[in-house]
Amino acid sequence: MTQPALRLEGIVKTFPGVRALDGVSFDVLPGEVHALMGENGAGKSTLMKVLGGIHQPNEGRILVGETPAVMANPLDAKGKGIVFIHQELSLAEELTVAENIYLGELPKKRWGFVDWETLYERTDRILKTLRVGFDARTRVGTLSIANQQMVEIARALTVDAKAVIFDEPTASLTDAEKVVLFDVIADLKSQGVGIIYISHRMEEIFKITDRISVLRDGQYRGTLNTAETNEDEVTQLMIGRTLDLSRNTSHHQLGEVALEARGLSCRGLFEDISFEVRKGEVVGFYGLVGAGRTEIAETLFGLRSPTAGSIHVHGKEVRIHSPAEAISLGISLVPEDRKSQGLVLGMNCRDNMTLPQVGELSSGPFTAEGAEIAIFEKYREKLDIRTPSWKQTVGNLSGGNQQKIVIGKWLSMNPEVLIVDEPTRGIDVGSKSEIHNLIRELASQGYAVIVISSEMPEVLHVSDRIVAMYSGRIMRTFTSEEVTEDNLIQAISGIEPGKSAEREPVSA
Amino acid sequence: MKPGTLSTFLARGAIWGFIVLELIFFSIAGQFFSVSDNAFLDPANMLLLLKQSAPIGIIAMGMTIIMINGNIDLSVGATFALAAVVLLDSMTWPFMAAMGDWAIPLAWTFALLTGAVLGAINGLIVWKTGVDAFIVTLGSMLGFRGLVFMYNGEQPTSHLNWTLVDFAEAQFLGLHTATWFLLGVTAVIWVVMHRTIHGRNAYAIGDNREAAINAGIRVGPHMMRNFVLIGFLAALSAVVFYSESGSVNPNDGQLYELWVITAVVLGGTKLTGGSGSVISTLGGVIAIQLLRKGLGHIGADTETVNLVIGLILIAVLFLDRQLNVKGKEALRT
Amino acid sequence: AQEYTIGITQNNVGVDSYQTTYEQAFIEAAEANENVEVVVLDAGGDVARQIAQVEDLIQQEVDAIIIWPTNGEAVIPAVRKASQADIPVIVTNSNIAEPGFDFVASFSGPDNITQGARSAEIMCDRFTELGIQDEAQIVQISGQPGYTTAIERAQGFEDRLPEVCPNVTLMETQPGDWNREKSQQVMEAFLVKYDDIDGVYAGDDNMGVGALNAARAAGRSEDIVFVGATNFAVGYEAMGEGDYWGSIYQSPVDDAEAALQTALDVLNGEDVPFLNYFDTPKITQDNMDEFEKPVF
Amino acid sequence: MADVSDKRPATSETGREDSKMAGLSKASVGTFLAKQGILVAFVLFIIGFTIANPRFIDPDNVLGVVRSSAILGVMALGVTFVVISGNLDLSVGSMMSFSTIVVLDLHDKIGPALAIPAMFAMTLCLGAFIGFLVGYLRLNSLIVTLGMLSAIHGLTLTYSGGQNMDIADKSGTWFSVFGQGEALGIPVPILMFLALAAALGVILAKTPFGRKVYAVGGNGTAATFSGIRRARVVFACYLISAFCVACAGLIQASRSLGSQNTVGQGMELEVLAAVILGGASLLGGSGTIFKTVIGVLILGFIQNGLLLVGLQFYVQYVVTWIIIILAVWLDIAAKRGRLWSPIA
Ligand SMILES: Nc1ncnc2c1ncn2[C@@H]1O[C@H](COP(=O)(O)OP(=O)(O)OP(=O)(O)O)[C@@H](O)[C@H]1O
Ligand SMILES: Nc1ncnc2c1ncn2[C@@H]1O[C@H](COP(=O)(O)OP(=O)(O)OP(=O)(O)O)[C@@H](O)[C@H]1O
Ligand SMILES: [Mg+2]
Ligand SMILES: [Mg+2]
Repeated sequence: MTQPALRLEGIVKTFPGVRALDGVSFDVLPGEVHALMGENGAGKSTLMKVLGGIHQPNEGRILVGETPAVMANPLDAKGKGIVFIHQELSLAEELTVAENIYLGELPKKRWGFVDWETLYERTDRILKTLRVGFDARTRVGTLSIANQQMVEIARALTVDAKAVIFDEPTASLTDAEKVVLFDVIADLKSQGVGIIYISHRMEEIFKITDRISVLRDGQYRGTLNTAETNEDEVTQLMIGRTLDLSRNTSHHQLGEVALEARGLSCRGLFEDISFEVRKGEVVGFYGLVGAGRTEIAETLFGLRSPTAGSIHVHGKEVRIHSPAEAISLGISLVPEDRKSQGLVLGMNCRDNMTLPQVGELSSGPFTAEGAEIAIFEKYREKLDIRTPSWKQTVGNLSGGNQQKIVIGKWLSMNPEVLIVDEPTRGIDVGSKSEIHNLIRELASQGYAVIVISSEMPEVLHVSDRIVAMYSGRIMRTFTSEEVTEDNLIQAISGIEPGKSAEREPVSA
Repeated sequence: MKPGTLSTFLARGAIWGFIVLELIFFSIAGQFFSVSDNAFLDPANMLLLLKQSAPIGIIAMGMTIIMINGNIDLSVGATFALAAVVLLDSMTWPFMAAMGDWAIPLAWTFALLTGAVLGAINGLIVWKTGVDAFIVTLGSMLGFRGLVFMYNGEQPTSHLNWTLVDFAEAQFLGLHTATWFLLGVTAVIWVVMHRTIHGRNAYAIGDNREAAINAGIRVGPHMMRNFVLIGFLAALSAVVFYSESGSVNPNDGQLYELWVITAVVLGGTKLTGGSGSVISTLGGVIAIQLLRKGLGHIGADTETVNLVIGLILIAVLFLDRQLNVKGKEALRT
Repeated sequence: AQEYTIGITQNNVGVDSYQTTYEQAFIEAAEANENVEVVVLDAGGDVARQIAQVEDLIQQEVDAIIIWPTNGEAVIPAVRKASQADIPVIVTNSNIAEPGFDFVASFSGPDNITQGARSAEIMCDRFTELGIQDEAQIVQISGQPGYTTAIERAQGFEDRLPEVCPNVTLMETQPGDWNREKSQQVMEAFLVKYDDIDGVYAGDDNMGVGALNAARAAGRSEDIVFVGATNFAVGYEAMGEGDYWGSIYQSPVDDAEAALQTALDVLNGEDVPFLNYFDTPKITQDNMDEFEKPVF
Repeated sequence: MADVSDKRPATSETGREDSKMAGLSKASVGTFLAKQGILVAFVLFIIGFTIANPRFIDPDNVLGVVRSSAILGVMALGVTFVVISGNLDLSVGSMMSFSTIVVLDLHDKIGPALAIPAMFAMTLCLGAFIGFLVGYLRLNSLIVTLGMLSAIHGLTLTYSGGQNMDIADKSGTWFSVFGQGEALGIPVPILMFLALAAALGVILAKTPFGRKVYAVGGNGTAATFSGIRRARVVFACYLISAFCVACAGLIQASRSLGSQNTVGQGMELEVLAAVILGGASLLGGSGTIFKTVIGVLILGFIQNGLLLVGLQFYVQYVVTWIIIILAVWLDIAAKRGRLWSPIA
């Protein structure tokens, strides 16, 4: 048997009140793609942070090759050939792509000057293999989240790595970019690099990995050979049961139109958007990143002013100037970016969850803490949020659990119209299906739901109707009977049946 | 031109536009209100303007880096004073006095070292204790001031050396010594910020400190170097200024930190760190000095000067933001 | 007569009402004289700003410059520049240091050292009256640290006191920053610390009254002799009420008018003495009727 | 979710319980330290000063310190709101001078009963102006309030003509009650400070508005996304700050029944130091009224203690520096559970 590239032995890591890792051991072989799976909060990111020198383990040791290694800080880890692509974007927005990719190791000339030529040249070479549409001099802040993720990924290619850790790299990538990423991984693999790949997406796991290790509640649950196992077995190991993932077939009684957009436009972002959502209906918005779906949601939520068109709630035309007004009209939005838009990271779980209704809940002039805790506990159970208590600071939760807090926050508002933008980004399979069920259940209770997602299975699974968008315009609206994967892909790529392939895009 | 370049230019250029406005206003108002026959825009007056900008300006260059780093330094005024005390006092030490004019470069060195050491103290505390720079330097603003007083009680420290004064008052190619220092420091810091690894890391740390740590940048020593730099520059400012004036009151330099910070922010540097430019800072410094000079030129009284300077600061900020907002699609958050 | 433009740069207007009244009196005096136009500048206590203002005045080619130095030595090179540009410089209120005398036409103002000495005498006389001149213990509240006026008054007081009342002990000195509130806090601490305080010398009446307020609150104002300097309206009133013993009468109006007159005399080529002190007499409860209540 | 596979041997279960119990006391001491590090620091200073000079804890002295801290303290309460909402207020010093001068001037003109509300109205207008600029126009609060520091000073000078302001009839006015009065043997300024602290503490900790202040300071964007009207919250914080400043001005004016234009000058940084010393983060989103009160008291007692020890004022500066840094350091070291910063 070959010498492992990396080996972890009995790693224990505790945080105040949390035993995040409880004696985890596993190894990664050179030239292997090793999947790390587990529910939200199972300890995957923590384990990787231990490997990357960000956290120090309380017990256990790490071996790189044969030698035990202490990673006192990220620099150490890097020096030992371990590259870490973070789950949460870790970029400096004001700097260029090139500077970000080589952050911490910009090529040097004499006297500490930056060797810009080498920097740009190397970066452009890397970007070429990644087939992205931006260049080395672009400022990272101007890139979409997907492209920023690609910048993160590009970091894997800068050094002579022994092992590369990808922590949910595909959470905000579209299919085309995923293909590129998988090529990159294949390439690294062929160079004998050991790869740890964390994801909640089964299809990816089965497509690219060689072995799968499973964590649960901070404990190591075992390793499976990908070729010899199946989704059910992995799921069973992760969450103790199997899941039924299929297309939506159920239909509810549809009620009156809850929300309607007529010819809604926002210059440069989207144009002439008309659709309606009825009570009891789930409408999915599907499209590529940059298709303008988020902007539509933001407009409906009063965060942008439309330049033309109108919004109607229960048949009445409304002008929405702020989220506060949108909320009072019964509209809720689960935003795209939980860190910057969804959560006050320094606040505790309860306060985050009840933030939009803290005023309504109050008894007399005071906050009703008891009622708030009750709401939190209800959604903690419903969404299976893993946290020691409501007092935990949200910033200390795992990424997936943070997302669940955001969802709980808006569900608890009992909205008439619920808009969810990428609701299951970073959510584990078990909870994902819980959330899907919840969305269906809400619809059955008469809520109108808009689901924006870049995951085709998700859209197909939850939607009654699907709106396909391309470049700021609605291409076509499908009922769940009409839709197939093929015609959906066609629609979001700008190909209309019977018409020429390209329509003029809205934004430059 | 790439999209956005124009708006960036406008945004960055706001301070220069404001300077032009000030010049126009004071030239015209000067016709009516000034008792002097000399025009405000007189070249000699403009050269004086640059020279008078130097004490604040040199420190502001250091503050720009500190603020790009996401830190702040409130102790610069006290550092300025202490360096001046060392500069002037050291020349009276017996062995220095014996050296004649050769004591001058040595005295300068002592003063600059003092500044660097004080900066290092701040930097070290920020680095090792993890206490926010605002608090650390708020404390040392007091502490360093205490050291100034300890040195010579409440008495001013003086040493008038005419060689030194003549050097400081000299003009080369029309520019005063102080102006040369100001422009030189600006150029050097510009190069550091845009061309060196240290400078680029400064932006990265201010922008996203966690990302910088994750990327293996040693944030602590980096910040410490910047504190040494600003201490050095505060001392340099003292060296330039007190070479000419030859005496320092123990409470000199008070409120300098606020003026310096104002200049830096007027120049568009974000208080949260991550972005900023030394050239714009120079603009901010000049804008403030111009305002003071212009108000003096048209004979505004103390009340008016206070009122106007305060409101103008706010107006510039407003203007700057209006220009900036147009560049972005407005998301109402 | 000839038309003159005179520039003045003051130390720090607005920091106390003495300087403000000075500024107003100066402007009024200039307006009353149709031959003068004035440029009035305020250095805000900042030497750098003051030097810049002198440079600006030189640049504006005024006929004479009046300077109230923020630092008696630091402004010397700036003053030299003015004299090199053939602009006469008149120093007002507090003098510049000796090496600068060559570049200055005249000084006009109060003599702060004498003032301090006189305050010491007032204090000593009162103690003698009360018969405690051999055991009295006093504290001092000085002005803003580092300001010439503050330093000179303290120096005058501390030098003179042992000469007239050798057995009076000065227990402690703390700065009150020319600030009534600060001085009140300092006095509060003194009152806790010392059970027996017989006298307080304050660098000006503003601080003196702050100290008096503290003593009143502690019910100890009766036992303490308060002596200040620069008689302010509040000090005058407190004297009238019998709580405050004495001070030094110094009028900013006299100060300002003297400065302007000196400047005009210099410009008119008249012979002016180099040191132009105006008189600052002692004022106590005994003779206060001879003085008008200060306007500031 | 059903979970059958998760079985652990009973022994290990109890073993873990035991170790938890053993760790509890130690852990809870740790949590206490982490939460109240600043309080611990405070107690340490008190002990230190008392040893140096036993008069330090003389009740009269303690009352005196608290009374003279009350003015600073009242201002710090308001600034706490502003800082938690993620902004700064450097204008409180000159605003306090303004209120003091105005109320003293109006006292003789329209009588105290009208002067007080008039002064509050004028001060609140200034606060509203700042709140409008920072909240609604979203201008940078540091520069806005720095500008206002200067502008309000100019305004005060214009108002007073630069003259000291004194009440004509000092013994015959009930106005002195706010600064010099006593109730139940406790000076009124202290009572006002405590009452305001209690009221504002409850508002901050127990009302929806308080929660919103934390949210806006913690993450303004997320707060907006949650339907919080951010501008309104920030505006309200500046109003609260101005209200506190007006109260401070009232105490100040009443304490000495006369004042100079610069009475509050330089207090802005002291106030900020007190707030920060109390553990509020300049980035916003954290801090409490209780801790600010502790911060205020620490500053007050340091100053007083050093005076009692009889140090030169400049030695006091140096010692204050050291104490401030030690206090904050202790506080955050307790929070992060290690003395030295983890920054490489
Ligand atoms: N700094 C911290 N302080 C306290 N608890 C923490 C901290 N970081 C992580 N945790 C806790 O450790 C546990 C493991 O978190 P981790 O981020 O490793 O989960 P994960 O497996 O990556 O989950 P996800 O799939 O949601 O990303 C969680 O319960 C989390 O709340
Ligand atoms: N090609 C691009 N280059 C730079 N920025 C882009 C590009 N495309 C989109 N963006 C920006 O990225 C952000 C995300 O895109 P947007 O929200 O419009 O897409 P979307 O349809 O909501 O897709 P998704 O929800 O998958 O992100 C927006 O702020 C947009 O301005
Ligand atoms: Mg994770
Ligand atoms: Mg989107």
